[in-house]
Amino acid sequence: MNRSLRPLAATTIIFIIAYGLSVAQFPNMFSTRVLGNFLTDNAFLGITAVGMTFVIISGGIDLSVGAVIGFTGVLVAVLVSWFSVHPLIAFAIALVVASAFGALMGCAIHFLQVPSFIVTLAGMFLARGAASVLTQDSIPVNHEFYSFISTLYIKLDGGGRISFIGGLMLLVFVIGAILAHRTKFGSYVYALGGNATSASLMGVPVARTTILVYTLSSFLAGLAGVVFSLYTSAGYPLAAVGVELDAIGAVVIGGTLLTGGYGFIFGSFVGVMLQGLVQTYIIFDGSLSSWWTKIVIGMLLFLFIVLQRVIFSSSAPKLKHVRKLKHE
Amino acid sequence: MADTSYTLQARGICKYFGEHTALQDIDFALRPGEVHALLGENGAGKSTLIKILTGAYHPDAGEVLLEDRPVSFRDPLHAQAHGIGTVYQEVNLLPNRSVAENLFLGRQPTRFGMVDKRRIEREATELLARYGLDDIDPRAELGAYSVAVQQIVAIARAVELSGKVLILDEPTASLDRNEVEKLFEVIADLKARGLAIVFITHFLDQVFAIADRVTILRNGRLIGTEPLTEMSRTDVVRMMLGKDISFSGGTSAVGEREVGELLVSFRGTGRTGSLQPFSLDIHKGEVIGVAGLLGSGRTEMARIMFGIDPADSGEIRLNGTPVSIQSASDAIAHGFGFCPEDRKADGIIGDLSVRENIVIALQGKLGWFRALNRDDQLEIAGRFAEMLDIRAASPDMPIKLLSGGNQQKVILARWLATDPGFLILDEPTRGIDVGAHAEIVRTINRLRDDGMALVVISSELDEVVAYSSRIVVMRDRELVAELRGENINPSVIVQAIANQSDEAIAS
Amino acid sequence: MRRHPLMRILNAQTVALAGVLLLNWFLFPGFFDIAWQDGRFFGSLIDVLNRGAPVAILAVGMTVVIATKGVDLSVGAVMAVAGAVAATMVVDGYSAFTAIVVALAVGTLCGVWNGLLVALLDIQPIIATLVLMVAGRGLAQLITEGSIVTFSDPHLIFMGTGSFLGFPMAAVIALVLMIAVTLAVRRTAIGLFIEAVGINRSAATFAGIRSRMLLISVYALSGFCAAVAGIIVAADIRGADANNSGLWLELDAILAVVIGGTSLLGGRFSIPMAVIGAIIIQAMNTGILVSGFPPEFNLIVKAGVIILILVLQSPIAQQLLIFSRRNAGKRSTP
Amino acid sequence: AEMTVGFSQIGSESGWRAAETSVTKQQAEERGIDLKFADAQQKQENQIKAIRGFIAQGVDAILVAPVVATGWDDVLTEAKEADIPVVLLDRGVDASEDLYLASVASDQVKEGRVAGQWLVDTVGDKECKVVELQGTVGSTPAINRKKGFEEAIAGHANITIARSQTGDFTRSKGKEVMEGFIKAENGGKDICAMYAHNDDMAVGAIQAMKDAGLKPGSDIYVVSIDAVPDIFAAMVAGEANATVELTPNMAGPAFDVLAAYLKDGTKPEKFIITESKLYTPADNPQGEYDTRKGLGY
Ligand SMILES: Nc1ncnc2c1ncn2[C@@H]1O[C@H](COP(=O)(O)OP(=O)(O)OP(=O)(O)O)[C@@H](O)[C@H]1O
Ligand SMILES: Nc1ncnc2c1ncn2[C@@H]1O[C@H](COP(=O)(O)OP(=O)(O)OP(=O)(O)O)[C@@H](O)[C@H]1O
Ligand SMILES: [Mg+2]
Ligand SMILES: [Mg+2]
Repeated sequence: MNRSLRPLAATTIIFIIAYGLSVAQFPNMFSTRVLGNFLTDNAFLGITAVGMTFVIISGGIDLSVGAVIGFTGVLVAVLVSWFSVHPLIAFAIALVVASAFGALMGCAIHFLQVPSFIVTLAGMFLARGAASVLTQDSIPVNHEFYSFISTLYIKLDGGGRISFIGGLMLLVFVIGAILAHRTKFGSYVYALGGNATSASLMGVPVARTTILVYTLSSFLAGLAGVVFSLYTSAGYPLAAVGVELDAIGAVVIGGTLLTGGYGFIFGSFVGVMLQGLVQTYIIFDGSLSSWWTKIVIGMLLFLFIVLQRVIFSSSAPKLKHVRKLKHE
Repeated sequence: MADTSYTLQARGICKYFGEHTALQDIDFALRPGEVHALLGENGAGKSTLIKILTGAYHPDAGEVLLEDRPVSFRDPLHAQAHGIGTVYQEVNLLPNRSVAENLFLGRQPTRFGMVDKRRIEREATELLARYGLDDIDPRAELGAYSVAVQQIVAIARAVELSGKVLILDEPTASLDRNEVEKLFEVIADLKARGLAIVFITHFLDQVFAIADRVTILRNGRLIGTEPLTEMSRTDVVRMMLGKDISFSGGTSAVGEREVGELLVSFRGTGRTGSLQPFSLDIHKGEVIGVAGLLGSGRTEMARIMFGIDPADSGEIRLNGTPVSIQSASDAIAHGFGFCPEDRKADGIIGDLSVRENIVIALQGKLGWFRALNRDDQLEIAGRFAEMLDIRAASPDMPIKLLSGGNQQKVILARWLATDPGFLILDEPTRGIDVGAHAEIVRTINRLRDDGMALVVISSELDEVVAYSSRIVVMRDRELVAELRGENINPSVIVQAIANQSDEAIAS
Repeated sequence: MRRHPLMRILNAQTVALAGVLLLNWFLFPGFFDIAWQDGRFFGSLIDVLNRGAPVAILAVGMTVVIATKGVDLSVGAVMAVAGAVAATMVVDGYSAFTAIVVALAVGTLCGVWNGLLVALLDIQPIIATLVLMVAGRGLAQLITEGSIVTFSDPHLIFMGTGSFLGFPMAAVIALVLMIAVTLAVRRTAIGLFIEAVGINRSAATFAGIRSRMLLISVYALSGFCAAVAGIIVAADIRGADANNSGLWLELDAILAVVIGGTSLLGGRFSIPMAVIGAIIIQAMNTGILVSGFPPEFNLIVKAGVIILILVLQSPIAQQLLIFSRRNAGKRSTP
Repeated sequence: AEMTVGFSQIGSESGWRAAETSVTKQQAEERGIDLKFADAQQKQENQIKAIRGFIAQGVDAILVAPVVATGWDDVLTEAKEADIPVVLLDRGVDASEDLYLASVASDQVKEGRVAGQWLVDTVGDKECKVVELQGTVGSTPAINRKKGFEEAIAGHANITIARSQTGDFTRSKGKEVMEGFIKAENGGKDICAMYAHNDDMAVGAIQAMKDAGLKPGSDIYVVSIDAVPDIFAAMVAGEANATVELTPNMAGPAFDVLAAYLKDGTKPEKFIITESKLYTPADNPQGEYDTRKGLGY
C-alpha cells in the first residue's frame, strides 16, 4: 500500500472501532437517524475542513474560517431579510465576497511574506468585526426558499434522513478530492507544501497557487456560512466561533500533516465524522459535567493522535535502495 | 554565421550581495551543440551565474541574450518556457511527491481537465529506463530514494524540459561511475541534437572527458574562455587557482605504517533492520577508508558509530572500556566527531552565522552553561577559517549564503574545533573544488599523523587509496571485506565491491 | 554590518509602538498624564504596562517556543489551571507562598507534558498543545467546579494589584521575568541551541545538542510563564475565573511574538521585542477603551493595526526602508 | 415510572451558568428524574447536535437553554415529530410557539429596565453621567439589558450614558474597562454611576474604582444584574448599590410543567416569566449571600 495512505487507513480503522464500541454501549447509536445526523450536523464543518485541508497541504493554516462563516451568514441574512434579495442571489454575493476576502489574504501571505497564521488571524478579527458591525443581533431569515430547502431530503429506513446540506457536504468532499488528487492545481498545492523553493524552481506558479488556495478556503468557508444559514435559518455574528480549531483538528486527525505536503481530502471527512462521533457519544452518555466534557474531548484527541502516530511511525519512510549496478 | 551565433549569451553581468561582489563583468556564451564546462573554486560564482542565466536571480548589471535577442527571465519557469532546463546545485525536487510527478510537474498531460496519471506513470517508466533506472517505481515517493536517484530524476526532468539549453550544476557530485557514464551518454546525445550544455563540476577528468570549451571564474571575475583541446589539466588548474598545485601530494599509498594504540573497537555492533553486526578496530593515527556502492550501508554504519541510530547489538569499547553510545551527544562526550553526508539536511544550520556554525559542536560539548563568549567564538572561527581556507565575507554571515564547498569546510571546522580523538567523515570532499580537495586530503593526512583515528567514507576510490591505512568494503548493509597493504588499490576495491569471491581479496 | 545605535532602536516595533501611543494621545489627550497617588503611579500609560503584563509574560515563554519552530496554544488554559490551583489552595487555608509555588509547579508540569508530546512523540506542536488547550480549561473548571473562587489573601492579591517602587507589581514581574529569561538564554549557550534546533533540528542533533531535553525545557518555561500570568490575573480580580481566565490570550501572545519580529518558522528570536509586541497590543486595547469607540469596532481596529504592523515589517517595506537609508547615505557622502 | 430528560446547556461561561446547571441537576435529583446533560461550549451547532442526539436516544423530554434566539425551527420540528416535549430555559426563541411546550425565562429587557428605574429613582434630578459595561458584543442579554436600561432612563435628560464598552461578562475585563473609563472621565470624578450587564463585571469594576482611590457605592453608584453571591458581599461592604435577580432555578418550574404534561397532557402556560427582583442593601445582603453561597455560583 502507498505509504501516505497509511494514516488515512489508520484513521478509518480508528473510526470504525470507536463507532463499534459506542454502539456496544448505546445500541441506539446504530441507527440511520444518528448516521444521518452525522452528515447534517457536521455539514458546515465538513465543507470548511475541505478548504482547510488544501490550506494545510500547501503548508499554511487558515484561522479565519470560523469568522468567515459567521460573516457570510450575517451577510446573507441582512440581504434576504432587510433588502429582500432572493436567497440564491444573496448566496452568490456572499460567496463572491468571501472568495475575494480569501484572495486578499492569499495576496498578503504571498506578497508581504507574512506567515499565514498571522494574516488569517487578522482576517479572523476583520471578518468577525465586520459581522458585528453589520448587526449585533441574530437576524432570522424567513423565506420560502429556506423552507423549501429544508424539505429536500432523502428519507432512510429507521427515521434517518440525508438532508440537502448533508448531501452538499458529500459533494464538496468528492469535488475536493478530485481537485486535490486529480488536477494540476492539486499537484501544485502538494508541491507548495513539500518545498516552496523547489516548487518555484520546478515551475509551479507559486503566487497563483497560494492565492487560489486561500481563495478556495474562504470560498468554502463562505459556502459553509451559507449552509450554516440554511441550517439555522438565521445569521448571527457570533456563529461558528472556534470552528477553525475544530476544522484543523479534523484535518489533522484525518492524517494530513500540518507541515504540509501530505494529506488526503477523504481523511478530513473521517476526521469530521470522528469528531461528530465523540460529541454524539458524550451526548448519549449525558453524565459528563461541562468540565469533564472538555477533558474527555482533549483526552480523545490525544488518544487519536497517539494511535495515529503509532500506526504512522511503524510505517515510517523506509529508504528504497536501488542497486542498478550488477557487476557479474 | 554559425560561429558567431550563440544560443545563450551573457554580457557584462555583475551581481552584488550587499557589500560582497559575487560576479563582476562576466561574459559567457554558449554555442549550439557544445558542452561548455564552467569551472572555478568554491565560491567563485558559478552557481550565481547559472541562477542569473535562468532567472532565479536578477543581475545588477549586464544583459542576457537568447539567440541574439535580449531576454529578461522573470523566474525559472519563464526560462523553462524558453527551452532552458536546469539542475541547480542543491537537488530541488519534491521528496513528498511521486517520482513520476516530479518528472512531469508543471506540464502534466491532462484528459478532460484531469491529470492523466496512467500516462504520466507510463512515460516516467520509459524515461527512467533510459537512465538505467528500470527498477524504480514511478508511483513511489521520491523521498524514499537515495540522493543519487533523486539527482538522476532531477537531470531527467531538466533534460526533458530543455529545448535549447541544458544547465547542470554539479550533477555528478553524488553519482557513481556507472551513473556518470549513463549521464555522459545522454549529454552526448543532446549535444548531437544541437543543444547547448553547461556543465559545472569539480572533477577535471569529467571535464576533459566531455567538454568542448571551458570558462573559468575566479573570485567572481572572468579568467577566460578557451577550447579544451588547447589546454592541459595543469593549465586549467592554474587558471582556476591562479597558482600551481601538485597532484602527487601524498598519493603514494599510505600502506602498513606504524599505527598507534587501539582507540575504538566495535564488536558485533549492529542495528536490526538497518545494518548487519560488524566488528572493527580503529587505532590512533589510522585512517579507515570505507568503500561500497551507493546504498551499501556506509552512511548507516557511520550513523550507528555516532549514536544517531544507536546500535542494538554488540558493544563499543573506547580505550578498552565498554562505553554506551545512545545519542550524538554521548558520542561527542567520548571525543567522537561526525561530518554527515547530507550537508543541507544534517550539516548546516542555515540561518546561523558561520561563526556559530563552527562553534556549535564545541559548545554542545561544553554544555548549556559554559558559554563561549563572542570573542572566543570569533577567535575559534577565525583560526579554523584560516586553517581550512574558508571564504566568507564575514564570520557573521549566515552560512546558507556560502557556496557549497565552503559550507562543507565549515562543517569540517566544526568538528576539528571539538578536538576529537575519533572522527568520521562521510563523503567529505563531495562538491569541493580541486584546491580545497587537495587541502582536505592533506588535512586528513595531517590529522592522522597527529594521532587522530579517522573513518572516511568516500565514493572516490583514488582518494580513498590516497589516505587510507586500511579499507573496509560494504555490501548489502554488511561489512564484507577488509583490505590492507597492496590490496589498497582501486582495482582490488572495485572487485571487492563487485562481489568477487571475498576470500581471494581478503587474504 | 554595524549600524548606528539610534538606527538599531528605530525598528518596526518601536516605530509601531510610538505610532500607537501617539494615536492614543491624539484620541485621548490625557493619555500621557501620570499622577502619583496612594504611593503609586497612576495613568493610562501605567495601565498599559499593568494590563499588558500577562500577555508580555506569556510572550516571554512563547518566544522561545516559537524559536524552536513550535507554538504553544495551551498557555491560556494553563493560566486558568494555575489561577484555579492558587485560589483554591489559599481558600483551603494554605499560605499564599505554598499556593503560588504549587501553582507554578503545576503550570511547569503542564509545559513538560506539552514538551514530552512534542519532543518524544514527535507530535506537531499545534496539535500537541491543542490537547491541553481543550482539556486544560476543563481541568481548571474541575478544580473550581465552574464557579469563580474568590479569595482575600493579601499576599496573593499583592501579586496582581500591589506595587513596587510605584509601579504595578504585574509589570515589575513581567520586566524581571523578561530580563531573567533573556539573560538566561543569552549569557549561556541555551539561546544558540534554541535557534539551532529551530532552524534545523536534525543538524543540531548531529552537532550534539540534546534537542529533546531542550524542547521539553522550552515548553516547561512556557508553562511556567503561563502559570505566572495566571496567578497575576487571578490575583488582580481576587478570584480564579476558570471559565474566562486567559481565554484566547494564546493568540495575543503569538501575535506579540510575531510583532516582535520572531519568525513562526523558528530560528532567531528576541524576547524584549516580543514584550514590546505585547505592549503594542495592549496600547491598542487601552486606546480603544479610552477613545470611546463603540465596542463592535474593536476587532476591526485591532485587525487594522495588525495589518499595518505586518506591512511595516514585510520584506517589501524593509527593502524600501533600506533603499531610502542607502539613498540618504549616498547624499551625505558626496 | 422514571422520566429521562435531556438538558442542553450553553456552557459554563459564568458563575451564574454554573449555578443554573447545578440547580437543575439538584432539582432533577429531587424529583427522581434521570437527567442527560450536554454542554454545548457556547455553540449553537452543538446544541442542535445535542437535541438531535436526545431525539435519537428517545428521551421523554428536552430542556434547552438556547445560546441564541434564532435557528431552532428545524430541530424543534424534529422533536415535535418525535413527540418529545421541549421546554426552553432562560431565554426565548424566535420560532413558532407550537414547536415547544413552554418557556421558562426572565425578561431581560425588564431586568435592564428595573436597573435603570432604580437609578432614576435614586439620583432624582441630579446630573448623572453613567458608564456602562456591556456583555459580550452581540449576545442576547447584552442587547436586551442595554435596551431595557436605555428605556428606563429615556425621558430623564439628566441621566446620560457617557461611555459604553464591552467587558465580555468577565470580571477581569470589567476591571480593565472600568480603569479605562476612570482615566477617560477625569479620574472617575465625572462618573456618577456604573451600570454593568452582569455582577461579575461589576465586581471587577468595583476593584478598579477602589484601586483608583474612589469609593464605589458612594462616589459612584454601582448597579448590575444577576444577584450572584459576590455582589451581596460587596453590598455588605457598602460597595454595591443594587442588583436585579436572575434566578438560577429555571428548571424547577420546567420540571413541574413537564410532569403535569406527561401525566395527563395538561397544557401549561406558554411563557413562564421569572421574577426580576431588585435587591438593595436594605434587603439583608448578608443573608442573601449565605443562602446563595452553596448553590454552585
Ligand atoms: N544570496 C546570497 N547572499 C549573499 N552572498 C551570496 C548569496 N549567494 C551566493 N553568495 C556568495 O556568492 C559567492 C558565489 O557563490 P556561488 O554559490 O555562485 O559559488 P560556486 O562557484 O557555485 O561555488 P561551489 O563550487 O562551492 O558551489 C560566494 O562567496 C557566496 O558566499
Ligand atoms: N536512517 C536514515 N534516515 C534517513 N536517511 C538515511 C538513513 N540511513 C541512510 N540514509 C540515507 O540513505 C542513503 C543511503 O544510505 P546508506 O548508508 O545505505 O548508503 P551509503 O553506502 O552511505 O551510500 P551513499 O553513497 O548514498 O551515502 C544516504 O543518502 C543516506 O544519507
Ligand atoms: Mg555552486
Ligand atoms: Mg553515504
